[in-house]
Amino acid sequence: MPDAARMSAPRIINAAAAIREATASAMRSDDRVFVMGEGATDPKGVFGTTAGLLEEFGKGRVMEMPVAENGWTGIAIGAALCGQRPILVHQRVEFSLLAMEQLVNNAAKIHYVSGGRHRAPLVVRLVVGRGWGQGPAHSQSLETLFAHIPGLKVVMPSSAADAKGLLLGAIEDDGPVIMIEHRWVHFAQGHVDEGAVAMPLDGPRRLREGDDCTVVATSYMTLEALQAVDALAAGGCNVDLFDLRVLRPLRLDAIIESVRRTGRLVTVDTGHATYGIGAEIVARVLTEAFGSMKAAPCRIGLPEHPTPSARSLAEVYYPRSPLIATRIAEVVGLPAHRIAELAHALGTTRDAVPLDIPHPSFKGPF
Amino acid sequence: MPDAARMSAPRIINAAAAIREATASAMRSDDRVFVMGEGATDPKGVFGTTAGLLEEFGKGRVMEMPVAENGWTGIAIGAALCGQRPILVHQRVEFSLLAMEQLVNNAAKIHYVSGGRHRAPLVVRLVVGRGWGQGPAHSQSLETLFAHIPGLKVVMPSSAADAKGLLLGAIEDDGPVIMIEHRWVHFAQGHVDEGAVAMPLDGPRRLREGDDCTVVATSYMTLEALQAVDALAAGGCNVDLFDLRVLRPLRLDAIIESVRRTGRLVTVDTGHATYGIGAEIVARVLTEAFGSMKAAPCRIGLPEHPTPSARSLAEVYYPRSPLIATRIAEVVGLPAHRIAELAHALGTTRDAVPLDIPHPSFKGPF
Amino acid sequence: MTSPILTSITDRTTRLELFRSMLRIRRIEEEIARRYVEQRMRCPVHLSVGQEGAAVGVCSVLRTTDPIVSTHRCHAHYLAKGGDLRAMIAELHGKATGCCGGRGGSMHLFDPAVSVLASVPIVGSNVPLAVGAALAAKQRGRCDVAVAFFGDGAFEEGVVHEAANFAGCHRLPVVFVLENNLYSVYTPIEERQPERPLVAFAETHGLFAEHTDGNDVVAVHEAAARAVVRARRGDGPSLLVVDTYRFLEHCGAADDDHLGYRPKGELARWQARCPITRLRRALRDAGEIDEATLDAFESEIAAEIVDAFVAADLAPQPAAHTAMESVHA
Amino acid sequence: MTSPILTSITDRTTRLELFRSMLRIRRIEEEIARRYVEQRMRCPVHLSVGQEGAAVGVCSVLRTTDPIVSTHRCHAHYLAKGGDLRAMIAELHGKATGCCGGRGGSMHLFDPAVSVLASVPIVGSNVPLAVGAALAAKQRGRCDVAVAFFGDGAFEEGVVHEAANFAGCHRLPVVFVLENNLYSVYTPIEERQPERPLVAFAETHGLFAEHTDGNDVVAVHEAAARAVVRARRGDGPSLLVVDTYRFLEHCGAADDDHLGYRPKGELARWQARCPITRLRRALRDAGEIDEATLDAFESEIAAEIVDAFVAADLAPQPAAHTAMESVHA
Ligand SMILES: Cc1ncc(C[n+]2csc(CCOP(=O)(O)OP(=O)(O)O)c2C)c(N)n1
Ligand SMILES: Cc1ncc(C[n+]2csc(CCOP(=O)(O)OP(=O)(O)O)c2C)c(N)n1
Ligand SMILES: [Mg+2]
Ligand SMILES: [Mg+2]
Repeated sequence: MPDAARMSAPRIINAAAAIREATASAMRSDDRVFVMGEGATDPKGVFGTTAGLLEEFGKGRVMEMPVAENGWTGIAIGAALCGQRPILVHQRVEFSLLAMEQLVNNAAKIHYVSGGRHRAPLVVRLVVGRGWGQGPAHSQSLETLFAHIPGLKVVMPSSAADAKGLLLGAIEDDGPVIMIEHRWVHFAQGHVDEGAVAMPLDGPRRLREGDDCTVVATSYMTLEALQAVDALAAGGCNVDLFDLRVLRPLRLDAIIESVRRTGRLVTVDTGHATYGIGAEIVARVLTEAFGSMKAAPCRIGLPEHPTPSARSLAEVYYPRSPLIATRIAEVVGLPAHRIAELAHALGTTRDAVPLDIPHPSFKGPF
Repeated sequence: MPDAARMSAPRIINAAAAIREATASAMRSDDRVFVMGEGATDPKGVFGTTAGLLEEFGKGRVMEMPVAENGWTGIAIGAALCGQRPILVHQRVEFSLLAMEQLVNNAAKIHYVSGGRHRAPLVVRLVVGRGWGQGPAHSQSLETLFAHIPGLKVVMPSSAADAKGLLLGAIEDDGPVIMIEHRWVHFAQGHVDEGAVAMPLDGPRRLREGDDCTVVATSYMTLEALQAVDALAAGGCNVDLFDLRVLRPLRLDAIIESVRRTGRLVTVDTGHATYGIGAEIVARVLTEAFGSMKAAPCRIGLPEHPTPSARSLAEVYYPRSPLIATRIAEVVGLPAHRIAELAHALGTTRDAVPLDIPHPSFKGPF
Repeated sequence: MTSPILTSITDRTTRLELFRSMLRIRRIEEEIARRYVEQRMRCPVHLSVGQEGAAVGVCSVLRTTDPIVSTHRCHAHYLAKGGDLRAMIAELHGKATGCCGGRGGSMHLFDPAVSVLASVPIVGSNVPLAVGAALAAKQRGRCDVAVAFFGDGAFEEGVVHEAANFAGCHRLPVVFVLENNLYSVYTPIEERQPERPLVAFAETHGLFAEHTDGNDVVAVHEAAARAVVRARRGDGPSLLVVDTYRFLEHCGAADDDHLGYRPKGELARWQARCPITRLRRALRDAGEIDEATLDAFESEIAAEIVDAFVAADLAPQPAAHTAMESVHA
Repeated sequence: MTSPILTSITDRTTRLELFRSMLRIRRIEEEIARRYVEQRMRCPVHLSVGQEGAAVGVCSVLRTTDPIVSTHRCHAHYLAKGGDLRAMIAELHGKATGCCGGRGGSMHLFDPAVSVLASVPIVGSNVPLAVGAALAAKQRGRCDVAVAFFGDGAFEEGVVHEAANFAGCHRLPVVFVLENNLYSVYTPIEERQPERPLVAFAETHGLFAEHTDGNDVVAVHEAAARAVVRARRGDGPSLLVVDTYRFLEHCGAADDDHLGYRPKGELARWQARCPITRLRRALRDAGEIDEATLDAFESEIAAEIVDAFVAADLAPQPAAHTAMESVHA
């Protein structure tokens, strides 16, 4: 780890603050970096992630956008082609659906089609909404739509440190990077170095070690998976837990090596299961580690219907740690009564907090 | 098969004509059905698929559209909510990227969010371009983007009969159906009943029977796979070949049952491999038929880069029957020399025709 | 901006009805605001307090069969068009008796019975739906007029231009109602758009144009009447620009003047032009309404509100197992 | 539509340069058309034959450093801006020496050396790129003026309105050049848009407006000069509506009058107004050009064309193994 980082005092901040910090330091060190977004300069500052930037850098570099996502995405791409390094932020993934054409046809391909002569260095931050009954059009986790497109890079942080490091890595990258931020990850507290250390966009991180099963999680589901995995560990079942972090380019070497050892695979992501992130992980890992598999893999994702607003429906919509623990235990082959105990114990703590907000004190913005 | 169909004389037509025929018959039997598209009424009639409709049904039901895909998709949805049954056609998949927001948020979800009271019966026809150096923005096969969305149905015909039957099924469906037509499938000749018999949108069809390996293909790649499979059969290797046909809702029972028998799986689709259609097939089939697998599965799709225009680059971009035969043979475990012979024999015939047009006589439109 | 609030065109009965309808919407949203802090309505709400004149003025000239589409800020439109109050309050509570069975929350209100076709939380996304409804009406030979409500932020979305171009080209029976409340969330219009008259949009897309004071419900009513008559007559679509102002926070139920995004005094100036107070005063001055009638209005409305909230409280939540239903029609 | 083709503002040298540049583009595209049937240029081509006045008139007032973005119909813009001919012809042949190394084909022409920033085959998709280039110029303190070329079809895309609104709001140095050739593929503009002046778009988005006869290159040159001066001065963006006409088929190199989508005689009428013939006649009449000069132009251009095609023929195809390169920067 570079000195800047090692020397800096340990601090606990949340991912939203870490994103703000990464943005500010990148803007200080490179005056080509600027922020575009609806609400980028407003009193809420995109969930605090752009708070204070206007005061420090001014309207010229923290730009309020009209409600015209496709247009200002194309404008960002044009500016990037001319050497600028825009950071775009959308308060919901859904709003970026309007900008798909610009992102998929122009941003993702212009470097390739120009034989490597054009560069489109831009970062597109997308926030996945969850909870408070915000319903079907403010809660989609559509990372598959971006991860499927060659030419884009796609990252999903699950911790404050990764939120800062991956964003800095994305800003340094000379091509388009989509960073998908789960709204509930914004509240994830963690140690974050004061120094500005860009992380390479190069794959998953192992969070727990174990030989009984390999679990691959993304974004907020990594936090649910951690609860599950730690509960299992307490029960003597040890899991190799990976946070995928980088969806494209997809580096699965460490995960494949792990599955060769554990012979078992469970994926847990924030999107719909069918044609989702877990499908690619399972398909590739089972192809590469075919001979080592001891049990059928298991994918955990959202059911195949839109997000309902009503709490009574949302409760069964989002998988939580007790379910994750149960599935892992099933794949590992623990006896049914052990599984039931585990899930129950976990459930009493997990479901004690309200299920439609990240934590009891939460009062929005959503 | 209903009488209307059985009684009708056997005829050989291509898929483009079959689509035209399905559209015309649906418009005759239901005056709520109408066509919207850029070029729907022009001299080329969307590759012939809307030719003559204007003359028969008039401007009120065959509507020329402005170049405003998101707008007229929303207009179609509004009309559908009011009881009309629009058929939308885009001459390239890429143009529909502009309409993603309307399709993903409104069309796909309004039935669900209204508790089943709203209906959005519309068909969106998307054409996948290929060949003649049309390059990166006119050749994408982005079915994954639609197949991942609950609330949409997605079909991909590979034959003239399916093009007609699935389109009729899509038009009869009370919800949004995306029909993705590979431009080269438009040229697929086949027997098509004169009767208007809607096919249920209910899953794959077995095209060849065999116990050595299960192959699942989509759209145009089904035709390449057929060549490969028949060549293998001549060589004594018998393949269970399925045309997937319906990507969502995804019914894999027959394929899973087949893999339980063959223990082997190869997928061949028209899109990029990573996070592609094959990933879901492999993930789900290997989960369900885990115990029966005899060999690692294999996915064949496009490489992870945009479509280059130059012929010398496009040649290596698109997988063809010799490669498919090779991969299947490898999965089955044929000896290397047998595989080489097979691939060579197939190559000489397959690569005798130009590689950037569907057949030698082809002169566009592209 | 100071059109005579009482005109000869509109008769007293209409004026009283306009007043009652605005008052009713105001009281309903005040009750939502009062109870929102209890956190039993667990979904985002976007209140129209201050903007009732636009919704009521426009809907007052529509037939039950005329379809309207609304936005994230849909309460007033839904109610002004005659949407069922119980179904709305139940929906805000995520109950099975809600207009969406609890699946949509406050941003998806609709009521087929009175042709509230849909409310759409994605900005601008609802506008083409209204044009589609107008197209369907024309294709089916119905004489419906469709109305699209949208804000000054939606005005920036390309899809709104695409929809207007299509309506203008095909002369469809649709009225585009632009409620300019000067803000998109916290961002004032001058930071998002060039300085020019909003009605210029109409010429670009071949629409007729009307520009009125949205806090003068009678003026809105009359401008809307002209637009709707033109549309029903087959003369084509209109743009109706309505100047108004949001009193409460963008999302949620609280005051937000302390955030400082509104210029000092702006809120107070607009509150002084409250569409309800203005009409009440005018009606009083003209002797067209007495305290008894006012009290009657208030108590009827109050009763209706209590009933709706009680019903919502008593209503069941949608059963978990139903979450999978109605994905495909 | 009949502005005096020779004016006092433009001097003879400029007029000859305008003429030579149009003639050169015409001859190059004629050669492409002649050879296209040989099927060695295996990519779709969209020729500008008949529309050279717009490209040449506008680019004649730009600096090498002023970025332009073009469309699927980009040959004329690329050449008028000074794009490398050899790199273009090689690209059409899918050769490694093409401006995209053969990866793009005829719809992706660009040339950083002369600030042809990009050509984009998705209609309207190029327009915001120009606005972004103008934004970058402003942010970097450069005095570049960006130009977006687009057609009457692109004019219907919402993204063009979104881009114009942004440019108008931030007073960016960009010129929107709308080449109205009356068709989107085979569909005439009146089937796609309401009847109204196209320049109305300018007022909606706070742009200055110019409307000129695109087949009078001098008129285009002078209108563009006014727009570019305003932009460079910091006065803000302009819309330049240029009326012109496409002589050949939409995609491909053949005549297509037999298809019958053009009203009888329309093509002939516009051919009679060919921008090149008109200027040649005017120059002759004014005694500003003699046969010797004309022949010199023709032979220089002919030589250049032969050279480019020979070079393209001799150039290598991109090696198959390079297909995977440069996916990520
Ligand atoms: C496409 C899209 N972009 C952004 C948002 C976030 N958003 C929700 S409401 C709103 C403000 C829209 O302003 P306006 O159209 O004027 O309506 P108002 O809230 O003033 O009634 C925004 C930007 C959204 N819902 N959809
Ligand atoms: C978004 C999109 N929709 C449709 C097309 C198909 N298309 C290619 S060129 C063209 C015509 C565009 O007309 P115009 O903008 O007037 O340009 P012109 O061809 O007349 O130069 C169309 C519709 C496309 N390339 N992109
Ligand atoms: Mg507003
Ligand atoms: Mg045109």
